[in-house]
Amino acid sequence: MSDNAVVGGGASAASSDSTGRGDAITPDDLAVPVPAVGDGGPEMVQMLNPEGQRVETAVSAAYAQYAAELTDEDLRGFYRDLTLIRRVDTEATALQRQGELGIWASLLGQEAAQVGSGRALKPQDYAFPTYREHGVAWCRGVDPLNLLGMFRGVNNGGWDPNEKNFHLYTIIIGAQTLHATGYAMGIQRDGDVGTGDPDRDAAVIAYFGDGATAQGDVSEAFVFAGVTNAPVVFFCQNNQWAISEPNERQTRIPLYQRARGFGFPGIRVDGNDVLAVYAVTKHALEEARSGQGPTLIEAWTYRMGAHTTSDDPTKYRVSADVEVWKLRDPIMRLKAYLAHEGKADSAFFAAVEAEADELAVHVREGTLSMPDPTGESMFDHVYVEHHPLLAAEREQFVAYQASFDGGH
Amino acid sequence: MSDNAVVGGGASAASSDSTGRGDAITPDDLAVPVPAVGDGGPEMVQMLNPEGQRVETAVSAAYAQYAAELTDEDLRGFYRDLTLIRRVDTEATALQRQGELGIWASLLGQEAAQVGSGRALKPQDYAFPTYREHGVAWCRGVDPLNLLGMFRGVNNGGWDPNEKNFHLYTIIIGAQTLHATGYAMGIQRDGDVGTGDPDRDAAVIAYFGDGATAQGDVSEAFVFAGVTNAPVVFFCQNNQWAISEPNERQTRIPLYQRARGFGFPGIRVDGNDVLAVYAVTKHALEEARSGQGPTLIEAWTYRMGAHTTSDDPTKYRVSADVEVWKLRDPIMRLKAYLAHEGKADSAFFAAVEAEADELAVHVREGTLSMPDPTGESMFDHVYVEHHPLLAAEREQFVAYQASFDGGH
Amino acid sequence: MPQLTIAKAVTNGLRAAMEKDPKVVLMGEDIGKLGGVFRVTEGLQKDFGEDRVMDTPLAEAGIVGTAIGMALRGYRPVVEIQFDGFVYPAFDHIISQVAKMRARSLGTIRLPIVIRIPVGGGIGAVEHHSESNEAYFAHTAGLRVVCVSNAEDAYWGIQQAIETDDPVIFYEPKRRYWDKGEVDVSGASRGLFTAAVAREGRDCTVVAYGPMVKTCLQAAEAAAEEDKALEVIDLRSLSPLDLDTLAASVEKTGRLVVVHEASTFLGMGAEIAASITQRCFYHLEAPVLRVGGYNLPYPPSRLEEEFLPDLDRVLDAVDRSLAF
Amino acid sequence: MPQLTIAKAVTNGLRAAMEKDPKVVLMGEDIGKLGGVFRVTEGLQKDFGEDRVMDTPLAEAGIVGTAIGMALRGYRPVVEIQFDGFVYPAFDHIISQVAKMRARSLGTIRLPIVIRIPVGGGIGAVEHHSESNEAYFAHTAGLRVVCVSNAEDAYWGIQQAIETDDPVIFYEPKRRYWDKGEVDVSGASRGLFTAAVAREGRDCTVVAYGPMVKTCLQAAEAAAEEDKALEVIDLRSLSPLDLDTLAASVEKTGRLVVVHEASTFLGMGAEIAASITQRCFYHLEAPVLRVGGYNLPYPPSRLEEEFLPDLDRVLDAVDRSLAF
Ligand SMILES: Cc1ncc(C[n+]2csc(CCOP(=O)(O)OP(=O)(O)O)c2C)c(N)n1
Ligand SMILES: Cc1ncc(C[n+]2csc(CCOP(=O)(O)OP(=O)(O)O)c2C)c(N)n1
Ligand SMILES: [Mg+2]
Ligand SMILES: [Mg+2]
Repeated sequence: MSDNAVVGGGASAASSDSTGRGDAITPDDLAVPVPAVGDGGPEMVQMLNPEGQRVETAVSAAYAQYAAELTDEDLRGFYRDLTLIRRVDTEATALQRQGELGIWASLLGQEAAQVGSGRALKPQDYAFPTYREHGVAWCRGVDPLNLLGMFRGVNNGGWDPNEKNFHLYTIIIGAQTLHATGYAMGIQRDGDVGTGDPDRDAAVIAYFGDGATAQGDVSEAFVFAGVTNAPVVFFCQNNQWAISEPNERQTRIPLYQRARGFGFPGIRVDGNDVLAVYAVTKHALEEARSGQGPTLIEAWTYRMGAHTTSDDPTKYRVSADVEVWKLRDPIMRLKAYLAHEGKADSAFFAAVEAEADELAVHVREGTLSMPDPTGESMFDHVYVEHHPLLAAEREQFVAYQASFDGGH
Repeated sequence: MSDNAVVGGGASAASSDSTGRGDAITPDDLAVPVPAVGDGGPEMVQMLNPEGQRVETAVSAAYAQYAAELTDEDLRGFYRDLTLIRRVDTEATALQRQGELGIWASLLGQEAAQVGSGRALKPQDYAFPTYREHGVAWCRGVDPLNLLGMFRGVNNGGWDPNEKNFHLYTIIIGAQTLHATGYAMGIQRDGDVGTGDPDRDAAVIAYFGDGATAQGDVSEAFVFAGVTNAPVVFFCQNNQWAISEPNERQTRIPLYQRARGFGFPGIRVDGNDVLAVYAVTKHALEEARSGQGPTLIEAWTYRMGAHTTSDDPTKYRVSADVEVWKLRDPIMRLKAYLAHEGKADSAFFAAVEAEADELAVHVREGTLSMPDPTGESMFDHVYVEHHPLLAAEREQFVAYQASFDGGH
Repeated sequence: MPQLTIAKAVTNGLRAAMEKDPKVVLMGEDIGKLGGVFRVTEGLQKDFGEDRVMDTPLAEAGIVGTAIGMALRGYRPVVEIQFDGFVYPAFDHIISQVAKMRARSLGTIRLPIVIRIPVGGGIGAVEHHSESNEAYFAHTAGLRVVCVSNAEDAYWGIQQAIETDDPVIFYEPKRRYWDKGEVDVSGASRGLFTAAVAREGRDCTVVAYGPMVKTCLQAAEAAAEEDKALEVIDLRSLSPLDLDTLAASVEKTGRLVVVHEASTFLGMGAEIAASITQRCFYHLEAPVLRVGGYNLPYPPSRLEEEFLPDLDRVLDAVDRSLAF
Repeated sequence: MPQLTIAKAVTNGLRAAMEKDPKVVLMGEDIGKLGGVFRVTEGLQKDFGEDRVMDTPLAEAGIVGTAIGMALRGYRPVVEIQFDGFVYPAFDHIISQVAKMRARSLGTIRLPIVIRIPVGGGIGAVEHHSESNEAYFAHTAGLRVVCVSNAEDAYWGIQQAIETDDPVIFYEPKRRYWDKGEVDVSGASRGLFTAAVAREGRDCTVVAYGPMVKTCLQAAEAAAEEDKALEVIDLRSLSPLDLDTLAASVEKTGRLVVVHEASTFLGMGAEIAASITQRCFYHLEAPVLRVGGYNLPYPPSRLEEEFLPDLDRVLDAVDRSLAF
């Protein structure tokens, strides 16, 4: 089980709101007429609307059973996950601004897509993330400090993937979809599909972005998964942007429909609705584990912040769009739902806030006190077996370093 | 206009049949029970059935107008093309067996797919072939000797692609689909799409096989063409095999459906029916030229021979399948149609046979008398501009060769 | 003469090339409104339109593959690869198509494609953003590979690369993008395919390219204080190599140190050492020494200063050479 | 001892590895019923099933990419690339993932993947079927690159490559596939990552690997008739290089000629020349000379004999070396 596991909470209504978004909106931005920002359309599975009301739509009925299984404690757990990972994100962004991280890729706005899918995973499932899946990492029990370490530059991925069944971040766009598919083919060979044993049958989830769908690797992953019927769920967070390029530069039809061309189902889900994401992903994972093969899920969401801290989105998108999406915030809607339905009280919300504050301290202090690796360590993990050139270089390196220490 | 242009012919019934297929069928082969070899299904556009009767199906109606435009002379021209290119193929296979070619990739069985599509092209259109498009090359007016030269190893592609708007053969599976798409993007930039001027509007056709559909390049070509609405027709000859691998190793649904995932139409056509192929391709090209964007055509056909002369298909497929497909031969059915409808007479068929014999002589003699390139020539076309290393190597090479001539 | 950053010099060079020849088109990820992640194409889409400055789908094979098609149609595509580590999905098209197409066609095809790649480390980036992969392309016959080190060469070099009818891999030293230098915009394109003597000296030749030229010039400055006169050569062209300029220098100094960020094993230094040793066998007082990255994947950024050659490591090699 | 062709020796080695370890799986195009285009996997699917000998979709990135995933799950995938020229679509996965994964994970991940590539020319094939691309991989830290030249090394080498926890690019000299040699199948895996002295001699060292070893042995035979004793070294491992064996030989002979099919510019010969010159500077009577392919795309097959190094060109280089 994950270290960051869901913990329960208390009773009644909502307290202060801390969505902690990035750029402030100026009156000037608001003068721009609000464009029609795609709302996902009727094909989109939704269970909680932006106002936090439980809704049933034609396409969502098929997945309702999975949402129905959720206890109030589960729902509070989601809220906690969403809030905590957003706080991690806020803190990381701040740390980057203060020069403590080289760069940070914010998940702001995508928390529900990540937590909903991450919580649908079983321990024996395996996740293959991009560089933005901090919320999934959280659900898998990876200490956020590990993520920050990578963005700080102390390593290129500091956790043991097999400990949490959470692969290292993959920066090469799309590559991980093939790794995930191969891993799923390994699961098949291990006989861990369709046995009916709920603790044995396993699936893989591969995360990627809307931009990634253009990469040949992703299509090849669809081909391999389709042909082998591999137990893999392709989870595309369509946050509407690939850095500065909108969806229209990557596809001319909705992305979930891509799966039709490869012979497996594609589902669009409201990526800002943690319930719907959970239900749809749970369904797709069940299908995979039971031997029904792959599914593509397109989580319809929005990158609320910059692509990374190095990016400047004012160059290519209007703030009015961002405003539209603020109204669809994943945390606000769950909070409204929990409060309105009496599933959580202010003490609970306050407790989560307090926990978030603690977590922020953990993240900040952990980052500031993170030791730099030694120079020598870069020679350590290149090969498993002896490599004469590397051994010689290591020796030279050590001697050369020593020549300075010796006051050369 | 192409050098190998359609020429007309005379009147009545069919004479001798010379389909010139490869391997003989032994009684032993026939003992194998005939399997159900997919016939393309109701979604397949067909106009001439295997018996050579004109048929109208639900899906073919949309393209009937293009077939209707064809004169008897056109149809006889098709017959001539099919027969002549098959003869070239037979001759090339023989030349390979005699050691005159290093290898040969036979188009046996795929003549209608190539001639039907090749004849649908206008002079200003551009074709991007694989290594098997001898029939398309023929339609574009490329002397078959150029093709044989490449398989003989005197060059890697001996024709000027811009002379016939027929690109060099591409051996790297799938790569040409991107080149074709880029070329089509160039046509767009030249303003040669949707002007309504029939001599100006141009399109591109990209050929590839069923196996190629697995390559990331092909999917990326679909993405680029979809996003840019490029005037390109993707023409997949599904000959059921990628060397030894059947369709099921590349896809789990019919290949024409792949296009659905990328947002443009996909059509399956009987690839052994030259009429239907012509009509469907003509339609798709018109769409492209007029600015309606890409289409995928899957021509349902069969590789009657080995993958290449180096291949041994007895290792992986049963001859009974081949027998089934022999009954669907593209030439026999057109011949039956022409004869039965009185569109061609025995004099015509005899004339074509005679022409085929002449062509065979041309191919054979041309191959035997083909000069080897000089060693020096390999330095000639690497760079356009001066390159000191290559210049020095060329000099050394010449001097070194001379040292032998001087009796070293 | 105007002072320009290297980045801006490339921008201006691109603009000049686009103004001169309407067939020049730019393709890449985020090069339009954003102006590229390094802002090198800033303002160009606005001025030349989306047809000539195209935001492509996120697929490098697709970008280079369609650029080939555009070139076949008569365009001169200039492709931007966002970072060095992202060129590999396009490797097949570069190696099997771009490099070989002309030979394949017996000279009937020209593929005047330029592939711009911001190269090298030292910017504190995450993985894949600091690669030095020039040796792969330099080993590939049919390509020209260049790497500029200063603003003037950037301005003229990009224009010369675009004018060349051969395909060119055009490396831009990303950590020097913001370094300023004088650019003489008069005259015509010059010198990209030859080496330049960046500083004269008689004691030891030091050769570098791109980001390491500055490091070597600083090393020469430091060495001068100890009365050692280093001759610094800026290669500019990695393929072909301007061996004449190099050999002339080595015949004078008798010593050669090659410096680059890429791993030494089969890096440019290997070729330079092999060919200069063959050519100047009797002039060399010491073996050609190589200073480069270690033979390991580019390390996490907190270690990059220890991985990358710096002034001290260059001087150390010079001392070792002089001690022979 | 049985006489086996190199092809059959690989087959038998694969079979032995698969029998020993159930985690060994083969992946590639046409490797099942057909047994691969060179028949190297002939009979293995029949005996080990489709799960362990998998006919993959026609997509090299997909093959290597999914092999990575299988390795992460604990398998030991052996990938067949059908011909050398078809590895490039997988280049990204090899360079950015296979080579770097272990370093990225600080050693928690092992990727024991073997990528088998039939390599080189001389078989009269069409384009892309005769490439020698070992330098790309040898320049890539994190990979091991080997190339066998005879049946015994093929038999043991493939097993050793599979047993190694590091990723290995395993080159098979395609034009020597049908050459027979004795194979001692007793004992254990041996020697793949070190060089072997294939023939002793004192006048000049000639080093080669894969298909060129035979050519060099023939050259040595011919030279012996003129009383020149060539020492022939079979590298076997291209990365890492066994410089100790090479240096010992050069210290004895004072001369070195490197022979390979790949273009010389930045080919293996460049690295060998550079590192041996540095190590044996005072022992070398002549510069290290390189005999290799010319720096152009592999020519059409009717010219390949003129492109490829042969006995005469090797002897010519030896003579030039001796004349220094
Ligand atoms: C192969 C490759 N090309 C380019 C990049 C540079 N890059 C990093 S993120 C990104 C955009 C990705 O967009 P998307 O897939 O939608 O994911 P998002 O960042 O929106 O989560 C690009 C182009 C890369 N990392 N890898
Ligand atoms: C990138 C690449 N990988 C592998 C090959 C080897 N190869 C040549 S043809 C072929 C099968 C192609 O099948 P398909 O696309 O169906 O075309 P067909 O030969 O049936 O016409 C293969 C695997 C190649 N040429 N290029
Ligand atoms: Mg995105
Ligand atoms: Mg096929």
